[in-house]
Amino acid sequence: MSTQASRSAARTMLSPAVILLFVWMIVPLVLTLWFSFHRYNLLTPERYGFIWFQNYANFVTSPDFWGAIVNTLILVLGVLFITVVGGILIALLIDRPIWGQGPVRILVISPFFIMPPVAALVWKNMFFNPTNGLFAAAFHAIGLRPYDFLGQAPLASIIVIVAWQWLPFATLILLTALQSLSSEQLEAAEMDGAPPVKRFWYIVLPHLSRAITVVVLIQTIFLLGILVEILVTTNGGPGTQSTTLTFLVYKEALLNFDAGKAAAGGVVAVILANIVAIFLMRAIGKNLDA
Amino acid sequence: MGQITLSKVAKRFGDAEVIPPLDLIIDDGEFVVFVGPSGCGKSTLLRLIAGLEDTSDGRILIDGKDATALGPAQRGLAMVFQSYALYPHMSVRSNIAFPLKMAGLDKAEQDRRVEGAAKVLNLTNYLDRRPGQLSGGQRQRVAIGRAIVREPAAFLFDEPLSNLDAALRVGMRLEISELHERLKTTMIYVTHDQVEAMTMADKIVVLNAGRIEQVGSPLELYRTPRNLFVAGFIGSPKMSFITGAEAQKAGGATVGVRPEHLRVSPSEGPWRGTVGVSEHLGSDTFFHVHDTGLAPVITVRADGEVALSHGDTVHLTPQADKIHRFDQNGLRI
Amino acid sequence: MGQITLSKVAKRFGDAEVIPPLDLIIDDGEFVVFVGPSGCGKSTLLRLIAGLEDTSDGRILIDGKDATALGPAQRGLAMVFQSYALYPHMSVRSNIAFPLKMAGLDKAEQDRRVEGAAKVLNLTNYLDRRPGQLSGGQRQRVAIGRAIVREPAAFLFDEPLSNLDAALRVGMRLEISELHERLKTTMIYVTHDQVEAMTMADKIVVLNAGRIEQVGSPLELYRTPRNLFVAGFIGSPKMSFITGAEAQKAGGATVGVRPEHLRVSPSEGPWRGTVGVSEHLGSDTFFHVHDTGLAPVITVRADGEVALSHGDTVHLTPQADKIHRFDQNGLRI
Amino acid sequence: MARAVSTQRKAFNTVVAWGVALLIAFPIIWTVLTSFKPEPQAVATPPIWLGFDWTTKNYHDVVQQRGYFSFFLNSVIIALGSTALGLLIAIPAAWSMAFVPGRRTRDLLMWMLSTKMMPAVAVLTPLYLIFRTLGLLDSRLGLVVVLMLINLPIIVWMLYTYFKEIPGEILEAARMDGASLWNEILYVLTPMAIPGIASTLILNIILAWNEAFWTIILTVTDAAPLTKFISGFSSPQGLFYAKLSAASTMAIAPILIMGWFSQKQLVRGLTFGAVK
Amino acid sequence: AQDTVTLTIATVNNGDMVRMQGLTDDFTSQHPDIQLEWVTLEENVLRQNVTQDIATNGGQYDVVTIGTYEVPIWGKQGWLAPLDDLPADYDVDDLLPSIRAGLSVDGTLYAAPFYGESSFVMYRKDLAEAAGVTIPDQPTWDDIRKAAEAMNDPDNGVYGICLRGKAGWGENMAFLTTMANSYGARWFDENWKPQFDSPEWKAAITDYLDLMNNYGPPGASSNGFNENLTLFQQGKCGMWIDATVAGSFVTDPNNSTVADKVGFALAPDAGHGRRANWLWAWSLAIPASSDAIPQAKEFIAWATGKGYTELVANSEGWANVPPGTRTSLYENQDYLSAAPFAQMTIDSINAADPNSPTEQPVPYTGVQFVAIPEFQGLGTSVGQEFSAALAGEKSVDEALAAAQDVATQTMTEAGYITQ
Ligand SMILES: Nc1ncnc2c1ncn2[C@@H]1O[C@H](COP(=O)(O)OP(=O)(O)OP(=O)(O)O)[C@@H](O)[C@H]1O
Ligand SMILES: Nc1ncnc2c1ncn2[C@@H]1O[C@H](COP(=O)(O)OP(=O)(O)OP(=O)(O)O)[C@@H](O)[C@H]1O
Ligand SMILES: [Mg+2]
Ligand SMILES: [Mg+2]
Repeated sequence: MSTQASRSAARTMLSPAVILLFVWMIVPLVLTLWFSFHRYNLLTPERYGFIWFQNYANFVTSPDFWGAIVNTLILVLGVLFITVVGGILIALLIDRPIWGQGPVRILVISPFFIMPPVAALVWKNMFFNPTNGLFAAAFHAIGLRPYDFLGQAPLASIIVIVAWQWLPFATLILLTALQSLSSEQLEAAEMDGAPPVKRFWYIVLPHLSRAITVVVLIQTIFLLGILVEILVTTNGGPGTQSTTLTFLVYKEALLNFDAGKAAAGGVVAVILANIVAIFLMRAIGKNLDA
Repeated sequence: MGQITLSKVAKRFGDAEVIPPLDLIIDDGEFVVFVGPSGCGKSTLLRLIAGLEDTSDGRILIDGKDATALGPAQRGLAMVFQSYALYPHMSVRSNIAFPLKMAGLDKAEQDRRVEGAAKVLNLTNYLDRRPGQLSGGQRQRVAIGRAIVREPAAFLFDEPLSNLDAALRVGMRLEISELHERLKTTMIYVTHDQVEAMTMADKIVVLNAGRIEQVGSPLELYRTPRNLFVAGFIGSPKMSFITGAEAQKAGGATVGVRPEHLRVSPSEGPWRGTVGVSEHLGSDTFFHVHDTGLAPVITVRADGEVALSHGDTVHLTPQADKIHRFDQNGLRI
Repeated sequence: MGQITLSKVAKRFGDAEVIPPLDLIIDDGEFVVFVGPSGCGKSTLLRLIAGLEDTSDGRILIDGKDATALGPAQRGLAMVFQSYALYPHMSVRSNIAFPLKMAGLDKAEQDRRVEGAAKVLNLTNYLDRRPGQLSGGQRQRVAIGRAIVREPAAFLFDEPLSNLDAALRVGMRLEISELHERLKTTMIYVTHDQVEAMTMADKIVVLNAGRIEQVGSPLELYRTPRNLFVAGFIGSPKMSFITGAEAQKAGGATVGVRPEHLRVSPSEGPWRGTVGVSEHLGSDTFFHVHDTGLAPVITVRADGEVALSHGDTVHLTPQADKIHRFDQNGLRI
Repeated sequence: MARAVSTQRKAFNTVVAWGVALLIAFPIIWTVLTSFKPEPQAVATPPIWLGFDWTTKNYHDVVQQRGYFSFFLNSVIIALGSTALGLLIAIPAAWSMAFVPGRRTRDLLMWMLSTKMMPAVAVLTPLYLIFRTLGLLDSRLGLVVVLMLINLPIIVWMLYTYFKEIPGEILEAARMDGASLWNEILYVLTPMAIPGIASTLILNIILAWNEAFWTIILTVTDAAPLTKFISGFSSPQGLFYAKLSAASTMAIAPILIMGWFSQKQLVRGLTFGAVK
Repeated sequence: AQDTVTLTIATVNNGDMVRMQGLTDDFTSQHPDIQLEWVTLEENVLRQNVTQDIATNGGQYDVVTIGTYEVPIWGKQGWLAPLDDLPADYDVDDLLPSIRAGLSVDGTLYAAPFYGESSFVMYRKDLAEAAGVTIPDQPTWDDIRKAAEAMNDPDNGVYGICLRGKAGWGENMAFLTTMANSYGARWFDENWKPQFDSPEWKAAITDYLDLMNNYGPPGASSNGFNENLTLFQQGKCGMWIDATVAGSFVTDPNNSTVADKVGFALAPDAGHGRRANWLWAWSLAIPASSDAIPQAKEFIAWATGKGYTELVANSEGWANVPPGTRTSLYENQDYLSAAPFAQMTIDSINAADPNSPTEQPVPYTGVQFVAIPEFQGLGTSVGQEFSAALAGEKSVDEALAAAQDVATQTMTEAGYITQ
């Protein structure tokens, strides 16, 4: 379908999206770069001035920086792990013939519709809260001392909340992928003498690899930006145990109102995000083309 | 060994009886083709034998032992699927070796058998490719390879050629026949294409709506079809059926004549009509004759050199000894 | 009217020259079939004519007027796609009426033409169905209906039957031929199936790797193939090729004999071999003869009644006047 | 050709699946239950499952304190507006990428996606300044544009993968039939892609409805959606579980109900090319 | 008649502010040309939104609710409209002097206090009695410790003491700074050198952790004002040291299960001349960028005037009037008798001195905060360290050392410390 006419039509039709996204990307980016070289604290505008890489140096050498990177990675990988593994298991489960497939599916995807602040508030207050939360009640019921989830295992708790929100997404994508697996392939493996576990390992899992990459790619993009959940539940603490890179930037931007340092942090975050992205896109590119 | 006996085997999906109780014996080493129109239950029957579906009734014996309750892997059969069902993420080598790996054979033995099968099937140069990088015919061969290495008691094929193009189909058909000649293993082959059935089978089982219409060798079916269904199904182009007075005269409610048993002449013969489309194959020519008053269209095979054009009037003479007569119930007289 | 002239038409995709410059004239009312192996550029050529691809070089004239720069809609051609390309969300009626709607015809005229086409194609009862509710053959007819209503200068068909099963394919092939008889409109038909080409075409264009190997009527190609490629491509089963001393004797570097031009006998004849697979079609039997020392396999057509089995020794006699001789370059002598 | 499964197996699977499903949805169910409890019972230990004094007082209180309708209306307008605008821009773009692919198509797609990787907080101040200059602060239009841009890459990708599954031959047929580009998209592509477009639409509404950074930062009152509504409830003084639950329920109910009703459509197109 | 003007008012989502929204008919009936639009947000979100807007001159708000921390900083920046020409019947001189001082820059008032607060001890009289301890009106930290130990009964869901643990300059650091003040510690010396390496800080934090680890509720590291309030209202705390406004909540029978069992005492001391109480006022101010300054002033005069106090008293009862802003309120017998905590509140407020929060000299103003722009971030970072110590992730020494580091880095970057 490539005549001159259709190609130029395509260019015309593509351009609004490309131009808009380009502007959306480049204008804030340039401004951010500009600010990142300036001392620019909203609260002390009189001290505005050009300071070369000072903001970057301050941001990167801050004692929380490396911890934040590690926390970011743990958060992203933790959520990915739970959602992918959980998603596969749930997809396998609801792919089978059961009564009430519709309602079950509705229940399973429900968390996807919940706005992040609500999810975080509900989990924090009604589940994790060590005195009034349901988990505390459950611990009580079996005679244990309540566990202070957000205090003792802040990052893990946040991972649980975020994973809960993203589990439906992973499940749905994996489920559609699972349903696209030809039953003949499974039957062939059965004829070939593969028992269920081996069929899963040798046939189903490889078939899902593409869907898994898609889940990983999309979720990573969203997960790198997780902020509200941290803000509502732990505020990055205790200490800096649940401080991620995004949260660190947030602290500069909305606690210190240091627009310059926040910009520098943002640029650092973008660079790191893009390293992750290139990594991912290499992988997914391979998988998407196949 | 690979003698398979079906005794009163039936299959129901919910309330729908797809296969009414049916008996069939497949001898060791035979090439049996199940043929019939789409939806008649061929695949279902094959899958019952494979163990991929549970029988609703009856018993399946393999080499005399009751296999009705065995799982697909325990029956010692191998199956080649219509879609090939290759594992797309494995190399050809791993695909073929997969059943051996599952059986726990050691690596050296696996390699030996894979190499052997690859040689037989001309796949040696493709062992390291993925199925996605192969042509249709090559994929088909890989699927067969995967079946061969298991050295099964019988091979089951479910329309293995229907995804290939015409030329390849002919080639692969030959290859499978040759394979059968070489291995002498029982093969059960499902197709809806009567040409495939005729050319490949030792024994054809014609199915219609789950019932067996006739079992026999290709030539038996060709020469003495038991009823109208088989008569119409076997032979290409189709037999033409004549009803009415002319049929009564010949001694049946319906009379069938195959295109190759009609002589065409511009001037003489009992039946008269006009030529419609003519198909020149070089070797032969098929004329479609209309307006005979006997049947909507009568197909005639003539020599490749006969030249008649659209609208010409022709006369047809059936070979008297090659006429098939059927009674009101469609049964052969 | 529908005379189409290609003059020095070429197509490159990037650096790959898929169609080297090529000349071709298609006369008004002709049924032209492009045939050739997969990937040889048949579809590309058809799409160049349709205007769905730009030519890299050369000019396309339709009824003498230069159409090279016209868009697909302006050329007055109609196309039937391999996948039918029906609009799944529209009823059959809307599908057929779509080109008329695009042309801005009034509702009454649209209905009149749709009804007409539906009558011709036996679709009247299905006009309110969606394509998804139709069988393969019916869908194919809708696609043709959509083409007919436009009253185009020529029809373009791209492998329109390859998604149908064997029996239907034969039926639809006849319908298209009958349609051509009735409409007498130019038709260009792409297929890789030489049987279709032979049975339908007034004129066959054999393509190979983008080049035209030969143009001619089916019987011309059957009787006097210009080179080895055409000889091997036309005719089913394939011609057998013999090289070496025996070929020299017959007067060529390679000699080809069609299966139907060999006589088989258990005892006498110049060529000797053993029977491999034999295919019984009832009407005919094809033997694959091995070990002749002349060619890997020689295919022979015999009467349906001849009975020879695997391993039998046979003698073959070619009909001397039906032998095809080719020189070292593969050209007909 | 799915194999028939024995009834016992099916029963077992059903029980397990329902168990898991209820577990996953439990936080939502619990929130809704809690919203009907009187405050003291909301924090009672051990928790009261159903035998509490059902009341709608919390809803009355919440609405009285904060209002609801204008937040709801803004959420609707912003979600629908950004989705409509996004589709309007994304459909042609996805058409181009799917049917007239170039060598760089995939790179382009990945680039689009990468624009989502900039942490929002980092561009907060620049964007705030831009919005101030353009007078878009606290305006629905501003939010519609921002959310549209945020989600555009996802929309384009979803539509692209969906369009790619539509055989190009059908569009070519339309072209042969004399359809202009506009007619081709209007009469053929769009109706055929309805499932994909519906799915994209739903996903985008969900994402826009739930976006909780820009909607809070860039609005004050006129354009404030439900995310802003909920951010006033995160910790009022005293016992607040029941009121928080009521407010939460009110914030999520519309989208949850929409999601349930359009579940099939959402699921149908939500593949991002994960299935080949 | 002139066009109607719409005032956009940003408020915190606490009870008094919400109540005010319910009473605005009174204002709008007096001012038919002014419409009010409310933005009610959680404290942190409010602060972020408002600061972002004011600092970038966004002009979204006409009246903002800010605290004693922001007013001096923003007033100095010129971001706030001075409240110098308030009507005579407003009676500026009636404002409590320490509060007024905290809201003025160089003698000019930049915000009007809506309510003021200090902090004090709330305790369960019934539990104390049952445990056989008494809490004096002017307790020492030692008294508190003993009482906590006596009342602690975790098996029955009662914890000896609830204190803030959630990280944040306005959360745990508000409390910890006052506690440190009472131990004689300070944030910075006169040269802005951080003082977390001092023995006073160590003593304060050690005692804090000791109290919380032994007698505090589980998960205290995420408890802030609201969490503790909930706990106390449910009867799960023996004592709670927090804002004086909480007095009216814990004694409100509608929400509190222990309303009639609460006793009050001044914040504790450790013999260093300062009690551990803070000074805070949620106040209404007008951003300089507002385009409706005169109308905003009218609103502020209404909302923080004497009339409003009476309005609330008439409609909701005296116990619910906003406390801590006016001398006259504490001379009103109706109020004093309706609010058992009133005297303790005014005493606490009067005991706080923003200019001299601790016994050693300091270069800053602010009792529980340091009134410099960098404090929000710094206070939160330090708060996180102590929160981590409370959660058991760090030892006292580690937390203090980390606090010292981050404070030194911040102050150096900001140019307070010059090498
Ligand atoms: N799992 C099933 N549940 C219900 N009905 C089924 C099932 N599988 C097959 N059938 C029905 O059984 C009948 C036979 O199906 P089967 O697939 O065996 O036909 P077939 O002869 O293989 O046809 P084809 O040539 O099209 O492959 C059909 O009517 C089909 O609809
Ligand atoms: N858009 C394209 N870009 C690059 N190469 C192409 C393109 N379309 C076709 N080709 C190449 O051009 C050659 C001819 O393709 P074409 O589709 O015309 O073959 P065909 O004869 O129709 O084959 P088939 O019988 O399989 O349909 C092939 O080698 C193909 O790979
Ligand atoms: Mg079948
Ligand atoms: Mg083609």
